[in-house]
Amino acid sequence: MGTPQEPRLAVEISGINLRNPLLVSSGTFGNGREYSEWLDLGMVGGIITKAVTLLPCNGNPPPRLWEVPCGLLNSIGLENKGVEAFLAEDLAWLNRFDVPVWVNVAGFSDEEYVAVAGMISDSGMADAIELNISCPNVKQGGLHYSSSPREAARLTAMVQKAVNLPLYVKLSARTADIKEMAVEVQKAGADGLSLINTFPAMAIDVETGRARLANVSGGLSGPALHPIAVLAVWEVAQVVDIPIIGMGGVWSWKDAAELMMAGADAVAVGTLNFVDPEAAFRIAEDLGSFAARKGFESVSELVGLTRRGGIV
Amino acid sequence: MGTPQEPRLAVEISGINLRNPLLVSSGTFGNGREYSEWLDLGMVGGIITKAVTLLPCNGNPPPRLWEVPCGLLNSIGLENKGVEAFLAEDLAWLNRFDVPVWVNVAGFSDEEYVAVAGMISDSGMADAIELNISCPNVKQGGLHYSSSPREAARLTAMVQKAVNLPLYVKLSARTADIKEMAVEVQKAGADGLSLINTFPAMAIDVETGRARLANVSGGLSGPALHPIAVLAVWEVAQVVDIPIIGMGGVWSWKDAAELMMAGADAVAVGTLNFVDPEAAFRIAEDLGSFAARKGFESVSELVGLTRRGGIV
Amino acid sequence: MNLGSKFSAPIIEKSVYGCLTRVVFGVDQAYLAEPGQFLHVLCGSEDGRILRRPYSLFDTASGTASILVKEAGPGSAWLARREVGEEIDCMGPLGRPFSFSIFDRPALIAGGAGIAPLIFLYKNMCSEGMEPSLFWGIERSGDYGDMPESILAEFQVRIASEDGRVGFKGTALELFTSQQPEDFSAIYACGPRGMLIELTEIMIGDRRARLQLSFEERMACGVGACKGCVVPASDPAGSYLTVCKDGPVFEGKELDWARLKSRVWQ
Amino acid sequence: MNLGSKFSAPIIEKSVYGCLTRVVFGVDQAYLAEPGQFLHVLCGSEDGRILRRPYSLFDTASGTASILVKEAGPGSAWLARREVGEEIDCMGPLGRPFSFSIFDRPALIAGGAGIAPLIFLYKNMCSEGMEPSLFWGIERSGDYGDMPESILAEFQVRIASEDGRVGFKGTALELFTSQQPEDFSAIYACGPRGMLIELTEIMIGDRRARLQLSFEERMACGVGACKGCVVPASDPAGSYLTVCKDGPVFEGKELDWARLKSRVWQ
Ligand SMILES: Cc1cc2nc3c(=O)[nH]c(=O)nc-3n(C[C@H](O)[C@H](O)[C@H](O)COP(=O)(O)OP(=O)(O)OC[C@H]3O[C@@H](n4cnc5c(N)ncnc54)[C@H](O)[C@@H]3O)c2cc1C
Ligand SMILES: Cc1cc2nc3c(=O)[nH]c(=O)nc-3n(C[C@H](O)[C@H](O)[C@H](O)COP(=O)(O)OP(=O)(O)OC[C@H]3O[C@@H](n4cnc5c(N)ncnc54)[C@H](O)[C@@H]3O)c2cc1C
Ligand SMILES: Cc1cc2nc3c(=O)[nH]c(=O)nc-3n(C[C@H](O)[C@H](O)[C@H](O)COP(=O)(O)O)c2cc1C
Ligand SMILES: Cc1cc2nc3c(=O)[nH]c(=O)nc-3n(C[C@H](O)[C@H](O)[C@H](O)COP(=O)(O)O)c2cc1C
Ligand code: FES
Ligand code: FES
Repeated sequence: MGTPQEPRLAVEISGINLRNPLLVSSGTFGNGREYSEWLDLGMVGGIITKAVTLLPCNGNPPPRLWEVPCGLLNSIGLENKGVEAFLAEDLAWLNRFDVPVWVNVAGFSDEEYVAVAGMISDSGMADAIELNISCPNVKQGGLHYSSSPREAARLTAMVQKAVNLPLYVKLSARTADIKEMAVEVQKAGADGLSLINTFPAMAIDVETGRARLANVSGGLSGPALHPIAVLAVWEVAQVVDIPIIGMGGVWSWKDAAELMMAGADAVAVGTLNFVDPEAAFRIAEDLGSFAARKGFESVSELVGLTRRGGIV
Repeated sequence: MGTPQEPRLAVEISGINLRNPLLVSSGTFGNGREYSEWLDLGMVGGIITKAVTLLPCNGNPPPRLWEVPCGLLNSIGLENKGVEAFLAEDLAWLNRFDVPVWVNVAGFSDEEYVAVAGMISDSGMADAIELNISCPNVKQGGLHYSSSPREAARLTAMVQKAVNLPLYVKLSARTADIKEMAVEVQKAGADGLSLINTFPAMAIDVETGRARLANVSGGLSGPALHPIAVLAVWEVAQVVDIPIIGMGGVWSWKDAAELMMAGADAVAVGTLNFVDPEAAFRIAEDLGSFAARKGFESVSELVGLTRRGGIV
Repeated sequence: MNLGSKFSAPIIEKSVYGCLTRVVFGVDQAYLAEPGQFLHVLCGSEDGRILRRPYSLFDTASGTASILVKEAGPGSAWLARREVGEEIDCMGPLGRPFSFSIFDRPALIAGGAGIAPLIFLYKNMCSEGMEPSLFWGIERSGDYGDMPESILAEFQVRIASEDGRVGFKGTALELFTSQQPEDFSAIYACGPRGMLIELTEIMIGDRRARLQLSFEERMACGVGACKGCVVPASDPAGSYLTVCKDGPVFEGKELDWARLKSRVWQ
Repeated sequence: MNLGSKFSAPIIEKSVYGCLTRVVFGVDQAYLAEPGQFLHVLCGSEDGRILRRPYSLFDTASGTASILVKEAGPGSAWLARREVGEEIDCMGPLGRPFSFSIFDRPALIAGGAGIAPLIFLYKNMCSEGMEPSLFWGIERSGDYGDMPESILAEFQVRIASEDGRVGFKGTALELFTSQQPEDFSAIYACGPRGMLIELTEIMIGDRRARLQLSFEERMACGVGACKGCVVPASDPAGSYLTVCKDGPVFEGKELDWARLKSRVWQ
């Protein structure tokens, strides 16, 4: 899929061809539909859909958003219509577009993850699965797995057996050692990693003394998270040999280039989509110009450049 | 120590009387000397000195600083003149001022931590010790302890035996479960907790492809960290009953009030000192006005207010 | 309903009415928007704000679109202080507008800055030959500069002020209920959440169906993608509707008023 | 040396010399500063910058203090665009200044924007009855507006331009070495790090003792508290000196030039 917009920008990860390395991250682009009025979905490198669960899920009560310095707290809490409706309405619709789709899968138990991932895989309509084991907004499921490499690996192995699509596991930087986590998840059969999810955080309205979010805590995204994401990618890229999709606070082509130089094979734009629906495409273009200016034949040459000593 | 500037602002933690709950955090106020030209040191609630190690330490090569959106990365790397010179030159000097002093202790091995903490305690010149087990800028010592509750607890217990001062342990939010960490450290004998240290992070200069810091990674501080700090305090305050000094991105009295409402007994100003040396004092004054406006007799009434349902 | 777009528009006119600043953007001649829709505006940031800010459209006319900005915080303060000539990054028009039938006898009830979409609606209704009644409640007479006077001159409007110095002494709702509310076959309202909730308490049962209320919630995307700006739907499963896409205008019966009341708005 | 303070000062004058903007602050009559010291300025932030920015003092005279700002990024761009009348939050004067003895025969070597502290120094030397020689290297003749001309008119200065269109064709250092450098008993320099390093390579052995160099490093506190802005000291233990407090002016022999050369400056 994905005819390259410029040969220099084309990348391939897990056998999937992207016209450019700029994806849109889960939960920040709806399921594509909301943004299809704003840009040609075929112009982004890939779409990672919003978390889908076995049953419809109402999500957390509002308020669900709070803006913090250079960041956003959200506690959406996996609101989605359940895997059946997702397949019939959203994924089928997305398939009209010439763009690779990662489906972000969440659950409240092992069995749910396995069931949903299996259904996605069987549908034949997705290019890859992204296992969301790091959502900070649900009591069970989310951070439970991502706080223990053993649990994360166990779930990865179970899901891997149920699918025949590339399986990406999405990690959180809220962990003692993200390297260990990544290594265990790779050993358990992950085909790729998504780094990083929002970071658990909180804000209080001092006038009332109450939490800003009805759910009390939420996930921090946006530029505030970016330097944490760069380090996560840098650390993990040294210990795994599966592809990494880097994300966290990408606000310009420089941020995307940083993640790639740190070791990401592709990059996902998240919160910025809310400000500029065309951001992923625009950043891809800018990244192409940068690569051209530096004399790179392919943006892939940026991947891991820092480890190789930088631009010489 | 510490005659209150306004009765409403006075707080007591671990038997130490602070004239206001606004301390200055370790590494962001030198050892007081650099700022003594800028404000009367007796005006801050307390001073936490820069990390001191057994032997003099040159720290990391420059560049050591990089500014990121709403934050600062630093990789100072424990530059200090060693405990002997610290005691003779800095701590003795600091003792002239009527202000409580926490001495931040770091080390590269168990023995070093114990030795330094013991010397500080024996000197009779400090009010408390802050055990820095979460410095992101040294290979050994720092994050090694803070990534494992067991290791953190073991070190805490060893140091506790060597000192007869209140022992605060400073934690990082880079851990799978900061609650577990806090509980273990309390069990091991900690008298208080400091939350949170800088968060490991990284930035790359995309023009050269090289890390912005010579040490490659550094610690993120500043407003970007604040919502992460609020959650850390909130989570920990629910599982321990020792005092908490909250810190991370305090930029105004509102940020300080947030940390206290989340459960911090006192608050430390860090990176902001670099921008405004009088910040801690100014924020204390503003916090006093806020408490007065809300009809609180003591700022202590803010502590844990969110848990108690907010302002009713 | 019009599809939104992202565009950069110059400010071509600015006027201040007390706490409200009318900002007029120069837009494409073909620009169309309906009352109740909003613009999602990127406000400059000196303090690390990153999100856009939603503003109801106040009017659109050949090549212009305007909003009324009330300073509520740093984003709106920034916007209110822009000068004529500056280019502003906008997305819109967004959201579901008010809908009306020319056979209705409509009451339009505005609280404070909630006047913006209702004047727009009022004008559209008038140009369809309808005779809407507009009730506007303000806090103190001086708060909106000479806007009350100029609106009074132009429209069929009744003003209520809490200090009683212009029009009726009381709130917009008190004024409305003093006016045989049952005479109106459709009611349109925009204002503080408390006012909207009170209104639904007056309009119970079937009468809720006649209500169209414009809601506010903190937004991120403004286009229905993030599910951040939700309000509780009246369906028994406890689901939510987005203010930005399913709203901002809702019919009274679409929402779960009991849950809405318990929402802690800060 | 003067103790710094934190103050808010109005801009009372502004002038532009090509890429440099001279910003003159109104300060206390008693305000004293020495050449080589700097002001640590809080620049407004639209992009989440939080730290101050250091600027060498260009001159101080009864009730004024001025700096020369070169746009290098968002902070300096913000500062250069302030208008007369705006209040700016400053800390300073900070840092160790140049020191000189009236018995010396000094050469002052400036690269580009490094001219600021050296003109200040030059004037102070002149008022002590000394006759310093000032060498200023610029890239292209037009880069600094009419500053070269006005300086030439006022001071004993030799200009080198890389395009050769004003003065000597070449760099400040080439110009300096063409002028019997051994005649000078003290050398003061400020400019790009490469220039300073080259200078120490010319001035080897004892002659390094005659060098006073003004350094730049990224700063946070500006007062020696954070240890962020260090340069390697020449002591064998491998320790560091802070640019903000131990410097920004260092004697050639205080620093470890081998380690300095390997520093990756971005
Ligand atoms: C559909 C819609 C239409 C709106 N139309 C108008 C309008 O025509 N004129 C006008 O002046 N304002 C309007 N608002 C409110 C406006 O968006 C907020 O006042 C603005 O976002 C505040 O941003 P700030 O940065 O100035 O303040 P902030 O510091 O972000 O917030 C200040 C206060 O404003 C309130 N607020 C912030 N964001 C929102 C939001 N999205 N919705 C409701 N309240 C909020 C909160 O109570 C907060 O405490 C509308 C909001 C919505 C959702
Ligand atoms: C002691 C001292 C004196 C200085 N005097 C002057 C002066 O008189 N006039 C003047 O125009 N500039 C001077 N500078 C440099 C000035 O501080 C930087 O250009 C400014 O901080 C850049 O900030 P920014 O936000 O515009 O750009 P940023 O985006 O922060 O940086 C842009 C570029 O400027 C450089 N830079 C940033 N900060 C520093 C720093 N602290 N030191 C050196 N280089 C830096 C880097 O190469 C960076 O890539 C001085 C610096 C120091 C340390
Ligand atoms: C409103 C919102 C909803 C999100 N929903 C999901 C989700 O459903 N599944 C998931 O894995 N990540 C989700 N994320 C995390 C993002 O995909 C991304 O990992 C994170 O926001 C960091 O990137 P950013 O800083 O560019 O936004 C969400 C983020 C936001 C802001
Ligand atoms: C330059 C710098 C040096 C620091 N040095 C130390 C240190 O020596 N020991 C320590 O425990 N924390 C150190 N810290 C961490 C701070 O004490 C504080 O925990 C952290 O910066 C978060 O607070 P802030 O966001 O208000 O700065 C340092 C922080 C900075 C920015
Ligand atoms: S603001 Fe994103 S769904 Fe409404
Ligand atoms: S900038 Fe802090 S020590 Fe120099």
